Amino acid sequence: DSAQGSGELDLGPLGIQSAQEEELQTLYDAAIESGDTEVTIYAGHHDEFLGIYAAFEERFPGLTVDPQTYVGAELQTTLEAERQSGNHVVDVLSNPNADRYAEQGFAEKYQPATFELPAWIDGRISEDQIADPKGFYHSPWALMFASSYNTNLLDESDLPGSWADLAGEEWAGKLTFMTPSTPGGTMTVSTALLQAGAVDEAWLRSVGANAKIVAQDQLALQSISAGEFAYQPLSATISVLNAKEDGAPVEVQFFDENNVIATEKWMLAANAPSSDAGKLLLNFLFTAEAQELTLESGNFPINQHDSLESPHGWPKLEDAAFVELPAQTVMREKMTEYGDLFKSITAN
Amino acid sequence: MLKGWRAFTSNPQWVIAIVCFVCFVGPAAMVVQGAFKTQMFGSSGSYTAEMFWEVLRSTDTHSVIIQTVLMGLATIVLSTFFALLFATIYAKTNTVFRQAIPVIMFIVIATPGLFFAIAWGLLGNQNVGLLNQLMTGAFGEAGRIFNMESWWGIVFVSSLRLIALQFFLLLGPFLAMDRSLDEAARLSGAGPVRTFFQIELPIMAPAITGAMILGFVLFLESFDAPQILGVPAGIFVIPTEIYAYLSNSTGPLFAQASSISVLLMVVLMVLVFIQIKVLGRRSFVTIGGKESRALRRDIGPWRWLFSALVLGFAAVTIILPMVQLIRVSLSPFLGASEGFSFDNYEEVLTNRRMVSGYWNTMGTAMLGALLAVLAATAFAWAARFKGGVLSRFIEYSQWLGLAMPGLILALGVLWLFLGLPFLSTFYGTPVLMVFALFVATIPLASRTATAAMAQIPKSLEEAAWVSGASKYRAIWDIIIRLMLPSLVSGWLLCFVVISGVLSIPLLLSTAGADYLSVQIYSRYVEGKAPIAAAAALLLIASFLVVAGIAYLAGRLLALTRPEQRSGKGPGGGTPADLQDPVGPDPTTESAGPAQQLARSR
Amino acid sequence: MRINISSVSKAFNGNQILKDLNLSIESGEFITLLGPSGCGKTTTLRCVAGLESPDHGSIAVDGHEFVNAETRTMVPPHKRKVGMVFQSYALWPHMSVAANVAYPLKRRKTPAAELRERVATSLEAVGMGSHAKRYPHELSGGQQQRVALARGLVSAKGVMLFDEPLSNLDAKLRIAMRSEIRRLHDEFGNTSLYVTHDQDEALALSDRVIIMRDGVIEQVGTPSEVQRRPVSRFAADFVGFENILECRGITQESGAPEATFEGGLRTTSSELASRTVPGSFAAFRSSDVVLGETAQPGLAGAGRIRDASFSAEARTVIVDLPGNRSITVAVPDAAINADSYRLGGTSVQLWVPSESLVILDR
Amino acid sequence: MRINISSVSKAFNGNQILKDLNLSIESGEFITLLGPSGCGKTTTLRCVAGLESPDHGSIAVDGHEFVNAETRTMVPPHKRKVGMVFQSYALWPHMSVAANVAYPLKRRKTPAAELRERVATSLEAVGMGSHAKRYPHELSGGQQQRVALARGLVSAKGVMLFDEPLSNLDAKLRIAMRSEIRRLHDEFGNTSLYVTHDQDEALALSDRVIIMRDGVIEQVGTPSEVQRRPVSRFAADFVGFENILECRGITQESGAPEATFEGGLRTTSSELASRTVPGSFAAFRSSDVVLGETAQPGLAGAGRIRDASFSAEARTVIVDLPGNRSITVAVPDAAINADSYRLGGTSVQLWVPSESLVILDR
Ligand SMILES: Nc1ncnc2c1ncn2[C@@H]1O[C@H](COP(=O)(O)OP(=O)(O)OP(=O)(O)O)[C@@H](O)[C@H]1O
Ligand SMILES: Nc1ncnc2c1ncn2[C@@H]1O[C@H](COP(=O)(O)OP(=O)(O)OP(=O)(O)O)[C@@H](O)[C@H]1O
Ligand SMILES: [Mg+2]
Ligand SMILES: [Mg+2]
Repeated sequence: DSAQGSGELDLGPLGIQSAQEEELQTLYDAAIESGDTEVTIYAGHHDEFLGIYAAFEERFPGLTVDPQTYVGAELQTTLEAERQSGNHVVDVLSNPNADRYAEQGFAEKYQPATFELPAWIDGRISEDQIADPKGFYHSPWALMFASSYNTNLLDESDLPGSWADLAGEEWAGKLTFMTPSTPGGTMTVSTALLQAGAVDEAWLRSVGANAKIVAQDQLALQSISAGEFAYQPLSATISVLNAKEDGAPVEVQFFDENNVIATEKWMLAANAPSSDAGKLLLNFLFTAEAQELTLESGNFPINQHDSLESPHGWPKLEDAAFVELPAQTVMREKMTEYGDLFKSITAN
Repeated sequence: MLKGWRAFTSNPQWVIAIVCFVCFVGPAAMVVQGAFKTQMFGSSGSYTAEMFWEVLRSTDTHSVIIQTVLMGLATIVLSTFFALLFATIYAKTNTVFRQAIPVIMFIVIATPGLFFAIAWGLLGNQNVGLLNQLMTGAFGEAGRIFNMESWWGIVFVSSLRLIALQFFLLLGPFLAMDRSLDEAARLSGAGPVRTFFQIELPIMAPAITGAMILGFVLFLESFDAPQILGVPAGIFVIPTEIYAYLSNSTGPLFAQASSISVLLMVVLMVLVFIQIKVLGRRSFVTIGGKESRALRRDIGPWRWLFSALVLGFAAVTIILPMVQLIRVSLSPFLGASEGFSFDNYEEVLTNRRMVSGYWNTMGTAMLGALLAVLAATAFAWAARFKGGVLSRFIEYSQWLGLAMPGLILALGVLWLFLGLPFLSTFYGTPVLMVFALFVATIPLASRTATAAMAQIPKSLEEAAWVSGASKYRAIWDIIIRLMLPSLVSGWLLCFVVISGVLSIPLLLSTAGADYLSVQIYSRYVEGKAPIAAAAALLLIASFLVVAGIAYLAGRLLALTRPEQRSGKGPGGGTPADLQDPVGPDPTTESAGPAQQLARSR
Repeated sequence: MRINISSVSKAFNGNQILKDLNLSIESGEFITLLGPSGCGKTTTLRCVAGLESPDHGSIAVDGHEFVNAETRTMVPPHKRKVGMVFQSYALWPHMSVAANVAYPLKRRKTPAAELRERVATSLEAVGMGSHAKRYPHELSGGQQQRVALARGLVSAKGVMLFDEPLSNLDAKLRIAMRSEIRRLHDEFGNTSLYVTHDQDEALALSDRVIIMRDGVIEQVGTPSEVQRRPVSRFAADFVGFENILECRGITQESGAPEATFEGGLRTTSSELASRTVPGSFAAFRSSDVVLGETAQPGLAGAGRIRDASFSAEARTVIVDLPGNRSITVAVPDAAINADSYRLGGTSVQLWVPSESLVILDR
Repeated sequence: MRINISSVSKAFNGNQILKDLNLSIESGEFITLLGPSGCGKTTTLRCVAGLESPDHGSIAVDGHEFVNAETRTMVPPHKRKVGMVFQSYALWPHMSVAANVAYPLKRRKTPAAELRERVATSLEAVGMGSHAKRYPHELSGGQQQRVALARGLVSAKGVMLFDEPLSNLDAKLRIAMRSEIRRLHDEFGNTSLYVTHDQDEALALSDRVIIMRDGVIEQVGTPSEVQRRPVSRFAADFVGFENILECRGITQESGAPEATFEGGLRTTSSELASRTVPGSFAAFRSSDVVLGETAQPGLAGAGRIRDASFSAEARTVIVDLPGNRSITVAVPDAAINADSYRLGGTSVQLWVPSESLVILDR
């Protein structure tokens, strides 16, 4: 169906400049020309991006997206195997540790024409969390970790005012969260808070003692939804929103300060078979159309279009209060450093 | 030279041994190499024992190993006990509900481990668990005694699935035993219980020890129950340790994970070695082959106890977790207590990737299981074709696949294929995944095939040879026919297990080919547990359909037999009637849901 | 121990195998079951051992009811203290020869020292002493059978059942084993029930012999009774009376009664004729036929030698009688007289002495 | 088909079972292997069938090498066209009786109509025609054996191997089966190798008999040769020479040479004495001993009757000789003379005619 694809595209809703439009048109034509029209994306989760993929497919007729779920060891192995066998499949990679994969030569330098580095991040987000100094990855948005609670068990007035409150005795037996000893939201948030000095080790231990620590965030969310526990600190926002949408009595809570964010880094894979289509997708992620969908799913565009507003009533990222996001290498270093601490909290 | 070549071609063991070498030693060797290599792929990187020693010396590893071994032993003792008990009840008694046992076991195996663990986590939850609610209802707060998130909880849940698996592995030998062996013991003055322990069990020693080793190693790698139930209790075991190494925040530590795998291999080899020593040069064929009829005994009042046991087991393993799972599948979100609907099922059935994943899974599992069972038969046959080193090698190299947890095995296979130039072209084709699934399921298929073959006296095969049947013809006409019930059940087991395998397809499935277990798993991690549960239930339902078809086929086959031997004499109904008419092939009548279902009463 | 089998019936798949079997065995008796293949001998032993339960009837030992189909009583096999040697050996493949034999002793709580000794002596007795450490699959057929025998013998305690325990042994060994079996029987005062196909064995061993036929008892008697005085054509045929002729009529022509048999044979004594009625049978062994004329009491007739079946080794001659009948005659010494009978067609006179004849009603 | 077994050796677990066995069998011959349990008969058959491969030596049929341990040639069993009846029956439990018998025919591509017919006739021949649809486990021991026999017989094609095929059958059936076996052997012109423990069977069936002992051939000969002229003490003992006495010396006292044997027996003919040397043996059957005095050529002696072993049924008397030896004597007719020998201690004269004596060198 590539024949149907070529022709003039309607790029108006993207809210980009004509030079960028031209660039996108060129990429599109090249993609259709080459016949490599399927963009294979390896990411840890695709759930909240499905809307964006659909919009992309509609905006660029003839191109399709094939989302594959790969993280950690599986991602590493698959990439290695593809490289060694010369049988390349992946076009676009998304991973919090994009720098590490880029370092190993799995990515190709590419800066989307639609990308622009905002000025406000200075001092709040390490620049390399948004744009790779080496030119491999770029982040179209960030996700903000929130807490969640059961609306039947807690009123808004009962909610903790800050992270510190959770260490209090009144929360004993009411908390649940996923173990911070394996990679996941909890590990990221705890590390960010600890390294920024927003909380300390003692706090973490008290919170750990107050809580039932489970193996997966889904299990924690399940307890909250079912009303077994009242409050889940340190969770990923998206899942909570999903559950809420499905009718679960849960709600998201951000604190007034010291929230934690993480950026979503996207890059073009080395030797991508559908290189042009992949580039086009990367460009698309930074457009107004994609940002709107991002807001809807609960994430925060880094460079939010002025015309857009969060349907959840949440502020723009630049106006939100979050602890400084250091370079990913720093985060990793700290995660390793706190590893034993995390494990000891889980094991008690 | 020519002579050597002749000996080579006239002994099929050589070919089989080479196949075994490639399939089992190959990936294992790669994993061993991986434990000592700094770079996971490619020719770069150097060899060092540093990571291996790091793992070996880590006090963490030590405590985890002790923990795991204790837990594994407890699990295996529990599961073997119950597997034997149920196999005995099924094969040897006239307990009323015995026909239900294989069905229960089948469903237990068919339930994905993840959901089994979750369901049990919920059932035995200290606060909201159904079991504890029932208990508090009956005994007040003091009745809140169940806690699945505990040492014994993990042992309990882990053993449930192993019971089912071991049941099928033990059933064949149980049914096949020549009853005169039993009778001779009874006449020597041994009561039924003593006969069971001193004659029947020891004769089945290969099957039992095999099933125990298999169970132990499966426990060492089963990840779901220890992870989901163990983390809240702060219990860490080897499988979770491997997982931790692989999901390390600074990138997967393949060498460390491989090192643990190497340790596992060592443990397995030691176990297998002990098994060889224990079995010695005894034979376990029910020799003579002059007479063999399975004996089903009247156990008097015991059968009410046993019936209760069967019902209890059904409640524990199927009804309770299934209720939980069905509940989840009908929920709008995980943990819901209202708003139930069939939306999730609709979602599954209309989702393109789910549906294509389903068909892919079915196709792969059917073919893979067939391949595994046929190969296992060939291996078992070749191993007994002639004693000696080759035969030992064939027999024991198959265990290697078991020593590697799924992900590590997949890695080993990848390393193997990528390491050999002419094999690397297969990357990206289904070949790799089928190969890995094959290696992973062979130990299971092998247990069934070997146990079944052990019951067939060699003389039956020899009689076919001198009747003019070639070696291969005799395999088909005699061995395969006699093993058929076991093979069908082995196939079903492998089919179900392959359908549920996650780690291998996760890593090796080719792009564009969706795999249901992967789909289910990603739904789960994306927070759509109810949809995942619905998909899992649909999968179980289709297993039951497949088993049902096998059952019907078995019935039809039985009907087309020239003669029905279930007729009773005029004296039917007297105690004599206990001797249940068994199939036409009592020497090897054997395991298998289909076969069991097919035996009507 | 007295065994009482009364009205036992047993069917497999609707085929009646044992039909209202009645048998009582005195304590200390050695009884042999003889009968053609498939007549139910093994089944009878299995009913006594408790391995098969009868559809009807009961079995009692020393007044203690082992099984009663009517009251549904059933003593399990291991409580019956019955020893058995299986037709199919049933050796335990996972135990060494010594362990196989030791097992029944262990179950009967024999002290270790005595156990070792008895295992050793019984293996020695069956000539398997040097193979004690082997496993069953490493033995030849006859060796397996001897181990099975040794195991059966040590478990002797009251009732012993033997199911063709010597069938795979050579003549010498069989004779040696026979006396061992009988010795142990006497030593322990057992009651033994023995199945064999070897009539010599039956005669050498037993106090009484039972001839079975299709699940019923045809004859019970001492070995020599059974051997010399069969009660029916079946029994006679089975114990080796080659010739059985039907009585066709009684005539009084020459004053004294004279019975005529098939093939034209006639009685030469009125005593014999008086014991005969038309429709009864005269049975005699081929070795008891005398070729030649005589006036002594017995049966006399004439026929023509059929040479075909006279082979170098065999000493039997078939004589065609009138009326399409023939009888078998054992020529006393083949080496000496053979030649004269070698040619077919020779007419001969023959007679059977009265004391070698058995007159049968059925 | 001519079978040539040359220097075949075979060991199990280091035990030498066959020791340099040499045997050649003419086409169409019927050979029986006799020998004590465990002497290697089954192993020999298995080597011919290709189920066991010899460690050394070779086996050729019609000049075609079946197996040669030296050149490592080995024709697989199914290409040897050998029929075999197994000692352990080896019936296929998943096939009905008819299917068991039909299988070898199918493998040999017999047309369907012929197959049906041959299955039916061969089952009929073994008396199992009415059980064709049963499964092996529904048969008695003897019935199973007959099915095994029928299956072996239909697969006859050149070479037939029988491993105690009649051991579980009764006398009558055994005799009937014998002639069936021999008939088929002759009809198809097979070469047959037959293992049995029944010497009558061996004599009735075979053209030549082979006596084996511990993996070597002790004697080969026609049935009557083997029966009457054993070549060694072992063979004599095995075929039933109860009495074997060693020669102690030759004296010339009375002019003619005279040989003295254990127990004080002496030759009464110089011809006999001349055939004897010290250390050789005289063997004779108990039935050939005559009680009483004589002057005829042979062995003569005196002894004292030991009564203990004289039982009602048996016709044998044990006579104690000087020098702690004893011999067995069969009393011609127990019924008549029995009483006179009933009491132990009676002194008797005895002699053995020359023609009943066998002088053995080893
Ligand atoms: N698999 C084996 N392992 C070890 N020894 C064996 C094996 N098979 C046979 N033997 C030994 O070899 C010898 C000869 O065995 P074979 O079966 O040939 O005897 P046989 O002459 O047929 O005896 P029988 O008349 O008792 O059947 C026996 O002593 C037996 O113990
Ligand atoms: N399980 C069974 N099912 C059907 N028929 C059976 C079964 N067992 C035995 N029979 C039949 O019962 C009859 C008697 O069998 P049994 O074993 O008692 O014979 P037997 O007298 O011991 O004969 P043999 O001398 O051949 O061993 C046989 O005709 C046999 O076919
Ligand atoms: Mg029998
Ligand atoms: Mg043998």
